[in-house]
Amino acid sequence: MTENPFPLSKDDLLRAYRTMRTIREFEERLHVDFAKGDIPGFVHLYAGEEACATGIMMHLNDNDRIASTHRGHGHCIAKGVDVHAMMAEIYGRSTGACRGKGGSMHIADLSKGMMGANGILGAGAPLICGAALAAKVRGDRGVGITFVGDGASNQGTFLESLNLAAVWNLPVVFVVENNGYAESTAMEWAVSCDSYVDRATGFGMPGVTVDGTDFFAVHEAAGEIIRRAREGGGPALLECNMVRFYGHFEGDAQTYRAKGEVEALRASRDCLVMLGERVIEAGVIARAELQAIDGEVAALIEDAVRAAKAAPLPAAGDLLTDVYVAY
Amino acid sequence: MLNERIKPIVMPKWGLSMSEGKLTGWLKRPGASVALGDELLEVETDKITNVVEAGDSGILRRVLGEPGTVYPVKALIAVLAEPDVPDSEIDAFIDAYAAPATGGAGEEEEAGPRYHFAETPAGTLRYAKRDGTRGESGPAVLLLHGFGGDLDNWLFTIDALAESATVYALDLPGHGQSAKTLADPTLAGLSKAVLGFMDAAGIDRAHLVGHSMGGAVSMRTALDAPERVASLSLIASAGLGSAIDHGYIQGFTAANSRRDLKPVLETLFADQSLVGRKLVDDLLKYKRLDGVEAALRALSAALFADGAQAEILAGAVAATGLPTLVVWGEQDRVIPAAHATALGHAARSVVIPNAGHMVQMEAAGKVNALLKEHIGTPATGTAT
Amino acid sequence: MTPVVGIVANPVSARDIRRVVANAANLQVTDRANILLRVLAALRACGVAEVLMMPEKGGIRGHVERGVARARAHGEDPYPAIHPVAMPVTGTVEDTHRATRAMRQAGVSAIVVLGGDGTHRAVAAQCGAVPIAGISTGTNNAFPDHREPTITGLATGLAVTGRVPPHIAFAGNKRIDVAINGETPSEIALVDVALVAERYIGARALWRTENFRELYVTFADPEVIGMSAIAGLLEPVTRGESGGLMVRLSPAGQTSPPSGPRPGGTILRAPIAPGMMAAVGVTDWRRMPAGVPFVPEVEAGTIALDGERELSFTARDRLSLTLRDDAFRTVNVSGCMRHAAENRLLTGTPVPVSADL
Amino acid sequence: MSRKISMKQAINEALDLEMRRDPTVIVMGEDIVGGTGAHGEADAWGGVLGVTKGLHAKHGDRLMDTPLSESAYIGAAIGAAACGLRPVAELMFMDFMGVCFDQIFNQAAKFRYMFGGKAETPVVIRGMVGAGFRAAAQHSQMLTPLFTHIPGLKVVCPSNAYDAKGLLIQAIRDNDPVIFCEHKNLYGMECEVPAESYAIPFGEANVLRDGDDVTIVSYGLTVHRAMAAADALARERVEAEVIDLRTLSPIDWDSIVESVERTGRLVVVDEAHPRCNLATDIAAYVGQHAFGALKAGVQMVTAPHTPVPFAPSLEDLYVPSAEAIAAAALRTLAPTGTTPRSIAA
Repeated sequence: MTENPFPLSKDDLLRAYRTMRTIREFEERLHVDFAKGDIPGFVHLYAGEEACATGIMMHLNDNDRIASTHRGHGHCIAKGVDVHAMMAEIYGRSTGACRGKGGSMHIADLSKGMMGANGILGAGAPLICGAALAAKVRGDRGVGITFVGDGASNQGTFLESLNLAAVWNLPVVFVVENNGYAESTAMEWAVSCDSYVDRATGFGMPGVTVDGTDFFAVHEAAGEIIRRAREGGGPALLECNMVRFYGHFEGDAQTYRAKGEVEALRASRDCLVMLGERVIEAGVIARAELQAIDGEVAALIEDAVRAAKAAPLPAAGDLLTDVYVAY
Repeated sequence: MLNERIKPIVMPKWGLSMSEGKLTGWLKRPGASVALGDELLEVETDKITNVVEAGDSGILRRVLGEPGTVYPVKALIAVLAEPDVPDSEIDAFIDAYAAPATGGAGEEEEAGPRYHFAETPAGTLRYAKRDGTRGESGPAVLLLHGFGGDLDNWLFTIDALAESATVYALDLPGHGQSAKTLADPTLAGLSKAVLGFMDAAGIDRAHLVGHSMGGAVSMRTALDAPERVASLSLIASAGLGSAIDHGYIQGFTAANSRRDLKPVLETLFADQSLVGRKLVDDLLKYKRLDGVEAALRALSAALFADGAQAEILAGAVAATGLPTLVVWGEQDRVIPAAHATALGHAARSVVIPNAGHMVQMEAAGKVNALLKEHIGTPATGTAT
Repeated sequence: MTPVVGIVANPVSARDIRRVVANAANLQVTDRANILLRVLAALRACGVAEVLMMPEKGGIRGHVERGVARARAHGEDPYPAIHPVAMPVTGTVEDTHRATRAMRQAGVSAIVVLGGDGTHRAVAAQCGAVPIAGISTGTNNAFPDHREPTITGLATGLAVTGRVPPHIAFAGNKRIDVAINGETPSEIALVDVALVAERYIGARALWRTENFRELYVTFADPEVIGMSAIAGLLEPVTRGESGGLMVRLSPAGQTSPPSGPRPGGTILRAPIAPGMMAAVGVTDWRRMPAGVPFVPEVEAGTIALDGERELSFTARDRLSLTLRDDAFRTVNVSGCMRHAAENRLLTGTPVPVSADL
Repeated sequence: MSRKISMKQAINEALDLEMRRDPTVIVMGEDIVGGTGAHGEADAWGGVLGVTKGLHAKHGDRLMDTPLSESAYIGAAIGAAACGLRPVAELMFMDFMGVCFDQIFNQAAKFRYMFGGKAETPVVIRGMVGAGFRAAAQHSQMLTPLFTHIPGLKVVCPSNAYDAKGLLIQAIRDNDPVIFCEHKNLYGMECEVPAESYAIPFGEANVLRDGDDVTIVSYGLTVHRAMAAADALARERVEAEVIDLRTLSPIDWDSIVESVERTGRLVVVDEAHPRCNLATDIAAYVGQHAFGALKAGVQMVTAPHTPVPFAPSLEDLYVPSAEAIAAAALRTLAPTGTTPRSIAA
């Protein structure tokens, strides 16, 4: 009955909510299972940052490429990578997205345009320049999005890529996910320039800062920037100011954070809650509809964990496949 | 002036790229009597090792070349003369002999075969041409190599035949330095390409000399365009029976490395030591060219599928009455020498002992003599 | 007691989507710091020895401190002492509110504001009677004048040291109070209030003209950029005169009722953002007298204050808008400088030039 | 028809032919066109030593100059490869690998494995290697052992124009990342090269000279020194078999072992530094797989464990010489127990 006042259809809003809820549920579950010792290696959780990945990825198709970071689960899910395959990968199973050979930090699905999470900070930026170059050479209107944290934004690879993308006028969007911490170090201390918009300006491209916890703000700004790139307008930078609900990695005691900081962020800047409240308050979506999604997502994640645990480990012979073994 | 009674024996030049050769050993002692065609010495080049046969007769008066030593092409390595020629004249001859500059494998060399390219409907085809060395052109002779070969298979043939004919040697499509695309990988297709080449080169009629698959192509050409073919010389030819060593065809087509190719090539010769490093390398270089593998596979599928020759032309050729010579190496392991008699009385058939499939190289002197004799018969022959 | 000047410099203004949708300018942090150094030098030249500055984590303060230290290393001391306001930094508009209140309580004589319309609005909401000297950080502002900041600093210095009399040095400004459900005021605007149909804040900036519905301006200046330009191109209203203008807008190109322009409606081409000439459907407009509450016709949508979407409202919310004259004070830079020239305020020994020479 | 061209021309020709054959092949690098954006002549350099000269006129924008920014453009070449192009990125001097190594060994080399076989990275990174050009310590290194250490990379180092053309064409067609090392002192060396396209398979060493007395294994420039040494040895009636590895990853172990089983003696020549290089690698392999065939200790002839010196008099001592190789071969023929260990000449 109520007119939809949002720039997205009800279906798209539901899709956005489902994506964000899936990321949240996935990460919360990893948090619990990691603590139980079920998961090998390290995981870096994206909880609290869901609006950024989702708001951006809503504008992309499988032909658009993204290069992710070590904190990549949210990017994967928002780009359409199968949740079961992701969970199995994180559990090191042969049914994983990378057949158990990549793990949390290397989940990729090139068929979905997901060029990989990356364990090397700042390494995705040059790669996405190449993806954008390929799109430009083919003329297929594809764009490339690279994500970088405020910490890795200081990497030479990232800064060199800003220059290269501007020089070659590539359809690239550099997304700085500024959660305030380079691992444990404060962004204000570690980033000399203080403003990512200034950095972008310095490389001859526009930069925009948005509230990364506001799905609509990210979605609208990303939409304009991506459209600009797709139309040949060249690269741009989008800084999303966001919040990190967990530590740098699981097991991080976070003693560097102020007392009550995380609790306050969860109470006041939870992007998932804000999106839900906004659409309910506008009368576009009923609370029960969102609760139904919550239930479905919980079942999905539960099933993904169950399937991952039940899945076979890679065979010993898999050690030597998928690479030219020179010796 | 050189004494006409003294005959120099020099380091031979086999093919355009040869600039020097290693004398590996003498087969005649000094003072021995030498008849025309006698095996005199062995020479190893970077491509192949072969025997040098006497082009004259006489007494081997002086042996200058040391075994194990490398000499430039045309370097004087021995002297042949009748017994009554005084030693002093021989010494004077040797002193006066002007050895050519070493390393001077210049392309401007007089009278040697030259490589050319002809634009034909089958694409660009490479060929070598050597004008007759004695008198005006003489009849045209066209040499057609076999499966996977090229015009250098006629290394020892071209110069010998050029004494009395204008000699052409062709790289068939898919081979040598000719275009690697094969519009039609059948005998008919190759024959069409040969005729197209003859048109482009301005050859109305030629004596066709074909080796192996090239023999079958020659026969097909003689059947399709009898007016263009003066005679046939079929050397270890395909098309005379169904048997063929399929392992050779498959092995040659598939081999990608020296290790794989060398044993395959050894099948071609009675004396397997003739398969030197350079021969293998040159064939590998050919096989690596884009399009070659596809061409060989297409030919193999069209001509030798399932381990048997697809087209047997013996009966049809025998019926033409065209002057035909069949030559075989007794130890041919690719196509059996038994096929030599397939044409019955319609052809002269010679089987040469101690030679394999590459008989025109392994017994070059004998094959050349047979070819000269066959082609030297009245060119008009009985075909028309 | 020597006068103290407050300084509010916003490190994050002019970072929004207008950089992409309208080729708007960005003022880099280093440039913002350099502007402050120029203002500080001018203030010091006029005798201001101390300033109170809003702390921030955007990097301005670091650059300013480096500039001050470098001058001292030269043996120079051209700047006033800088005291940061003791307060936590949140990186939100709340910092501006809190700093402004603290400055007012500390008794500053004026506040120099470096920022966009939004920063000025935040200061104006809390400054009470303390005059504001505004400096623009971008190209998209209507409220602060576009002027070399050194001059703004000089004028402020002359004003707060009493060398320009207050009736010349300071001027009154209008504002619009927005009351939602009876709260007075819930929000304020210095230049314009726009009611738009979309009901989300999104990237804040206004550029989709098809959603424009109603516009209220304190002044209508055809020489500025933004929503005020729409009104200014219809019927100019100066900053000095009483009252403003109210404009009813509709999607451009729609000509038939009920949602299209009413009979007599028109389409206006206006520079609603830098480089962005947009077609705006105008239904009608009228004067907005001071002190008279206006109740919008739009039932639900978003309220944009000074060009930025700030909050959405629904049919359940009761809105009223009231323009107030003399709501807050600003430094009259032109007036100060003219007075300074006429009275040789910056001459060591005033020597009037003889007409005979 | 014998047509001789230089290695430089052969590389140019390989790029030209592959760009004609396959529209997904692009070529990028610093100054490979030269003068982009400047006001002088177009295609001014064609690479710092002119290797890519003339290609821009034929292929236009598929030949791209890059900023001096190796991390960015090598990474971009790798990213483009993962997205379906076949980029050839020129690193000018392989010594510059230091500033972009992450993109090569953590990204390109690992994608296929790390992503469970679901990614291919058909990128070629070509650059100059080797000493003897008076280019001093940062433009002269033979860093091949660094590359062979990394799984996932293929490493090529041709010794002549024919091989350079065929191996580069193979590298471009290969679906794995290939590090293509061009010895700058071989650029001008000519040999017979077919005008047509051809690909030389990886992992096949070239036996340049047959011999039954001692096996000399090398690659790149020192192959020619090894051949000169073999000629010198032949005058002493010692017949050396000379093996040119051509590709270092994959490496043709079989050819080495087959030869050593016949000769019983092995000299390994490597222009790289002596620790953990191709020479030690091959010596170890032969020790493990053909120990019974060895009649003498394996001799290694390498560059010294020093940076490449500038002074010509010093640099000439740096690269293994024919004399040092011949001396090493003679040591394998000396009675056991009398062979002194020696490195470099």
